[in-house]
Amino acid sequence: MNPLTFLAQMIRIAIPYLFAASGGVVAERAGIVSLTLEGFMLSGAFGAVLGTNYSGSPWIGVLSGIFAGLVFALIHAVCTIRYRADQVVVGVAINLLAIGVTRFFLKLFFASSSNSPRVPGFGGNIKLGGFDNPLLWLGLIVAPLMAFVIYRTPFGLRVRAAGEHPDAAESVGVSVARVRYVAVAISGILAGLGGVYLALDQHQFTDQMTAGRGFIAISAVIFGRWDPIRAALACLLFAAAETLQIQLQGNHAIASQFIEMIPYVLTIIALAGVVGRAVPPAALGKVEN
Amino acid sequence: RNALAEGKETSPIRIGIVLDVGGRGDKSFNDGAYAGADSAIKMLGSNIRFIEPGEGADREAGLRLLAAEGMNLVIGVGFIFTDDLANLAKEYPNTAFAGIDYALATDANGNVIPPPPNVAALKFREEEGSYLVGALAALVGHSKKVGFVGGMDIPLIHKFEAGYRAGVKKVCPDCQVIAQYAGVTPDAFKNPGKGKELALSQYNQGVEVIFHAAGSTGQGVFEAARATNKLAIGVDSDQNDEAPGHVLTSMVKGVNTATFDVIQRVENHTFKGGIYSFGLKEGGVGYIYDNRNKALIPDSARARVEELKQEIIAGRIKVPSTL
Amino acid sequence: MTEASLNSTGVKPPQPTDASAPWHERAQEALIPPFVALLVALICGDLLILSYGQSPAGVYRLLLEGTWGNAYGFGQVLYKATTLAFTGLAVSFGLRAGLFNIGAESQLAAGGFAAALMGLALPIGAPLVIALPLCIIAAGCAGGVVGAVPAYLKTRFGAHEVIVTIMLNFIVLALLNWFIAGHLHVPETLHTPEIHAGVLPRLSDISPTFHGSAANLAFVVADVVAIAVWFYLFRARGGYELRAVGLQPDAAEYGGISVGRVWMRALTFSGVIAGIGGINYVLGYKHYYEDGFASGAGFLGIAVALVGRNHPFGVLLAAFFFATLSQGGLAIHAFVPKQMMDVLQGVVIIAVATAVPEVRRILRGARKRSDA
Amino acid sequence: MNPAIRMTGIDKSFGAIRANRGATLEVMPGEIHALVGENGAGKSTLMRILGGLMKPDAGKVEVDGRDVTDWSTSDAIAAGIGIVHQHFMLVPTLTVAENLVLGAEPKTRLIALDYRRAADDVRKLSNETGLVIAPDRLVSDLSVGEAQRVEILKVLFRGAKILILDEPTAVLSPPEVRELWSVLRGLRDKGATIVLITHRLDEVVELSDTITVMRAGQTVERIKTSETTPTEIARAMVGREVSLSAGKRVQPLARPSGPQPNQGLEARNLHVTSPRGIRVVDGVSFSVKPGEILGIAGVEGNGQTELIEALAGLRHVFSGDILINGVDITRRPVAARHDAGLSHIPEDRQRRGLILEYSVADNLILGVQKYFAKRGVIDRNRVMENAFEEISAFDIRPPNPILAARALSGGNQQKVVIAREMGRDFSVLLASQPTRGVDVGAIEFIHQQLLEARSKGKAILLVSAELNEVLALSDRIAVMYRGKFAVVMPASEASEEVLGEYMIGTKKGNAA
Ligand SMILES: Nc1ncnc2c1ncn2[C@@H]1O[C@H](COP(=O)(O)OP(=O)(O)OP(=O)(O)O)[C@@H](O)[C@H]1O
Ligand SMILES: Nc1ncnc2c1ncn2[C@@H]1O[C@H](COP(=O)(O)OP(=O)(O)OP(=O)(O)O)[C@@H](O)[C@H]1O
Ligand SMILES: [Mg+2]
Ligand SMILES: [Mg+2]
Repeated sequence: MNPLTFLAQMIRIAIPYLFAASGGVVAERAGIVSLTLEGFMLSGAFGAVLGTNYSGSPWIGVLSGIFAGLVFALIHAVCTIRYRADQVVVGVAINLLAIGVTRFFLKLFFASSSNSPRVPGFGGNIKLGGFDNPLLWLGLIVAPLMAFVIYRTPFGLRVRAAGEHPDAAESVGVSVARVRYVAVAISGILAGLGGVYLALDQHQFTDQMTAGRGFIAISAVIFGRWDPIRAALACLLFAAAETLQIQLQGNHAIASQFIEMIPYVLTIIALAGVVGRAVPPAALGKVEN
Repeated sequence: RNALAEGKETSPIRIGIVLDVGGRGDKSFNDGAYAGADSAIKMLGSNIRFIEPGEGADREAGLRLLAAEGMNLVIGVGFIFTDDLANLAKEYPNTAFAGIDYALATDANGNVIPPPPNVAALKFREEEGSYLVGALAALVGHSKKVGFVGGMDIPLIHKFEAGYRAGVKKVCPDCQVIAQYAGVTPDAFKNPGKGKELALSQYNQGVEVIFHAAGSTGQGVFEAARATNKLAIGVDSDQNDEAPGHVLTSMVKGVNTATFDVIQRVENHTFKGGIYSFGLKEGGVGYIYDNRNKALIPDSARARVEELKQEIIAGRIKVPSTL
Repeated sequence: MTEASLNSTGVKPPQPTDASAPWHERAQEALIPPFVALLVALICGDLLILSYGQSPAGVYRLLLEGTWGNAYGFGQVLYKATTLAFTGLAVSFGLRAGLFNIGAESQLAAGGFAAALMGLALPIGAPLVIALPLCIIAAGCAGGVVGAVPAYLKTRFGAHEVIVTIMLNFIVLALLNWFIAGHLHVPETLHTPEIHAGVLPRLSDISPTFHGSAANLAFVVADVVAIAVWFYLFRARGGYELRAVGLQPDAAEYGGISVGRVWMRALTFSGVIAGIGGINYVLGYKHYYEDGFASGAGFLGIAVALVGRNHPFGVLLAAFFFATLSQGGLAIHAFVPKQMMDVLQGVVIIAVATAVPEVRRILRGARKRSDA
Repeated sequence: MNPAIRMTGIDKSFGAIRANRGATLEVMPGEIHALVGENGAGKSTLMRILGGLMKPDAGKVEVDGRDVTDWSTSDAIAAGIGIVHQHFMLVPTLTVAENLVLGAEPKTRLIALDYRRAADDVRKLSNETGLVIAPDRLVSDLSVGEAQRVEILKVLFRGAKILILDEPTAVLSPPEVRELWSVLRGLRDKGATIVLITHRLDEVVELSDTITVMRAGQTVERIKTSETTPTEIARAMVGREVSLSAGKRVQPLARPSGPQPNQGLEARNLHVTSPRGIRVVDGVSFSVKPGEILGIAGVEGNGQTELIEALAGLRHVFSGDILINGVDITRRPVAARHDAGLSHIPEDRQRRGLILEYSVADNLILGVQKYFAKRGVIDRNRVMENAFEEISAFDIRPPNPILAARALSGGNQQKVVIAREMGRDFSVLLASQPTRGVDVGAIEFIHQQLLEARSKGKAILLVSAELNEVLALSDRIAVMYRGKFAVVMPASEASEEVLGEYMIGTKKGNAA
């Protein structure tokens, strides 16, 4: 098949991962476990559709989607930072909550258990392979952007310090808590945007439409050893595997189940081999009592 | 909800329906069953109670709740209810049960085992409807390529693919059918993003019409049809509204009529257990042809498909239900 | 680099109340925090119910009637609690060693599948005394294998068990689906044929009042497992070493305990426990393996383990609580949409995860002040 | 003129550990003020409070006459207070420059971090102070000495006028020490006020103008350096002759008849490398015979910790052999070493020696649990019996076996460890800082125990930062300096002065 269309499809598939993973990197670099990305994405997707539906403008949708992601991120932040609750458990709950809340409001606002009505979105001229969608371009630059933030800005420096040696950060007057709040907020906004892209690309919200993409994203973060660029490459790799999977299908040579596994098996192999020893931020997930 | 609201006297007969987890508003067979029940309420003043289980383990619980309340008829919507219905039917021999898509087991030498006497197995021969839309897809498209997007890769969906393929081959032996599935977990019915990419890649390969049997993953197929200005075929109910002008037709499944039908039988005491198979003959399955989509369908194609329909009804064409 | 320093998951099991404090302090720390958490959850529930224009009191009454109110509802709760108890015990067992097993769902599924295969392999009508142990062993092994993978990858390569178990969920479920959809399913369905042997008696076979509920003797197995886990953790040498690793890997290493081996043991047995859970559905309820029967049980297990404060008996109670919540959803769904229960579940977990440690801190703080 | 720092009546507790109990400190501007006291005396805590890292439970803190009690870290930094912490406060994954500017980052016109300027600042400060360090190196690649420099540059970069250095020289080599001294003098002459926490009397005398002595969380003395002598300071610090003589009194106890060959502990040309590949133990050979105590003295960070961990099996041995009673256990796991007769009192009881959440009874079987289990099941009764025996034998208070170890005082925690390690049957004992943070009575008791074990024919390797302890207990004394034994001599020939010379590397002998 045409390599260009392959590339285009790969990128379209990668965009939600890129948004979520970039957010995940920031949060985890600051020391907060990001099992929550799935939930942030889902809420972002619903927020986008809600906003677009009632305003008629996808841009309002983008904002409301970001807002939705942010709200869930702040819940997570308050529980884990202010109340020092276990990050993984709260993370799991956030994901459940996101599913529940979106269903609840889907029923409330759109009287449906499956999907919202159709809403306006961006672009849509297939000649351009979906590249007339501003969010797609944003998705392409978000990882380099986060790389800049983490490695080239004072805030990024503080994020890295907070995740590696919080006491050292505190000892020079850096408020680790504040840094982490902001980092989690960023992860909520970005993961939310991932959901926004999904929803507006579909022009509607459907129940659980993120379908596990948040977990792929968090794997990409680890796969990429908590580095925005490497994580982005991991996202592209997963997307490539998925595109390949789409292309390989149909010829019933291999059972689709096995093709489905490709990204996950890849991750595990990578974890064991390539990045096995890669050490996460030293203070990741630590709850000091 | 009782019929008094609609200003009719309520029938003394009480009916309970347990929808599947998807629940109301799934724009698929749950809504179909609901629609059928709704018209029964309006036209027959039926007294119907609905239950939407929150999770799989609650399906049986829902049925049981209704049976225990002494409902005259209890309907389970979805093949997944099969075993629960069979068991309950034995426990409540005086209650009438009906199962939509009731799965029939076969004994050692391949003969179907009939359901308990007080169970009506409402079956649909989706393959027949799929056959017709397959033929239509092949006739309308000019690229000798037609597409199929399934949800979860399971036999139930293979049934659609099988009929579809047969229909295509019938009218266009050298046509190629590209069939793909969105996944292998229940997520696969809820992943429009995947559905869209699958459809796009098919349209890219020159496919002009795609038939989906993929729940809300199908929403993505319609999006792709809009984006590429190609055609898609809906499933279960008339999905024309999902992408007006891009929905060639829909392979409709008369869940509503079947539901209404069985309710009516109970209302006028003519209910009998057994297998009720709804195909083209019974008008239980079919394809949409109305002034919303007739512009997309050339009369020649329409004529050919009607021909095939008659032949199937007459039994001259046997439509396969497995790959 | 010592094995201990490899433990990259910052997560530590919640600190047990020290065995030393006087009984009333321990009672306080055991009871007050969960109580407060439930209060918080209740308030959130009220708001949700009110937002739907219903009276909380009425809804809660219905919820209780539908669950504890009658033998049937109770049986249903019992049935749901059993599966959750298994996954909860599995997760807590890992947590005691400082490891997070997020793979309980796939381990549960694998266990159920293996139990079904064994039940099918056995001759029709094989006596339960033989069939049951065989099925349980099969289930345990299957779960154990799934659990051993992340264990090995962690000890051998230091791979992060949280990610590996998440990935394994996808892989194992896909594999099982391949077996079912592709091979050993009954036509038109997604389940295996009924097992020939190993069927567990239902509660209703013993006391008709439970008539119709799915509750079966698997809950006895769950209790036995809970007791076994308790005994292992708090009476056996292995448990002594396992908890030591979970609390202070460095000290454990100093004490001549091989941290790596303990990790291996902890995650593998965590998988075994989850795997055995499969019998509740397969041997006790449907008598066949059905695709997707385990969905959600794994993640809920984490919540159950936490609410149960990683104590086997606490886990049993927590499982019961979450089961009541879920069964209650059915009882009240005529008044509030079932979607509300999904929300409530998340709220409860967050409330517990947050309020429990916080309240405990407050309690301890208060005590310290009163000492000074 | 009023003091630069005045702290009065400072109380600070951690759980039940009272680190400060009404401590006071008064430092004049432009002086170097030495703050001395034993381990656990509360020096660091006092300084953390001054630096705003902790809030005192009670008491008043004034800086330049201004009441600043309960101020925050950033307030303290703004007010020109800079702390060089005992345990480095550097982010290992960041470069020197990044660590330097953390919290006070220079920005470019854009929001970006001006890294070049940060690097320049490092060079500039290096030139001013003579503390040379390459800005772009990762802190994780620095030696302790270099890291120390970064810490000092860090506080200077923040324009600190009041410098607090917590045991800055404990980890430095003599040249590094001298360099630091001159740097500090230079800073004082430029008008800086310096508080120097140290365990080294030579340093105190050499450097300080005034001395404050702390003991058990309280301030016990404030002296002008010119008006005192090392011995006086030492007495003020320790406040007890008792424990010094304790050892000698027991010595005459019967020594075992003629120790058999290759019994006891032997190390042959032992090499241990740090994770960063630095040779922390660099070719050490020695043997400890049954009935002998070999004491190892030395400045912290000269490889004692690593040596002990290597012997105990907690650290990978790069090359060389370790033998216990002639059995080579160089590559054997910890458990196997236990079986071979090794017993180990670890340096860090809170991290290694105890499982704080476990009860005293359970802690008393850590490492020997297998002897308390029948067919995998632990025999609760025997565990309890054992607990009661040890508790009474070692006078552990409170005498309650189900009390969590966390709830015990430092000294009693240490007693638990010692009871366990000396309660089991062993032939070789590694005793690392056995009396750190322990009260007078307990110290004496622990010394008794060690000497009795020796007279029962155990081979004991003793590592202690406290010279008088080493002198009091050892038969032979080795001084460890930069990973090597600088000298091994009979205790009879040793004295604080002699050992001191070897410890700071001014005198080099051949480790015979
Ligand atoms: N964060 C803490 N939590 C619990 N206890 C602490 C903490 N910090 C210090 N302590 C305890 O407070 C006491 C005083 O500690 P501090 O570090 O001030 O002593 P120090 O004089 O600095 O000793 P050293 O000379 O060994 O540094 C010790 O018993 C120590 O164990
Ligand atoms: N968390 C706690 N809970 C209950 N009792 C405690 C706790 N911490 C300490 N204690 C008790 O309080 C008493 C004082 O403790 P503290 O650590 O101040 O003793 P100390 O003065 O340091 O003695 P030592 O010199 O032996 O360390 C001890 O007997 C100890 O058993
Ligand atoms: Mg100190
Ligand atoms: Mg103490």
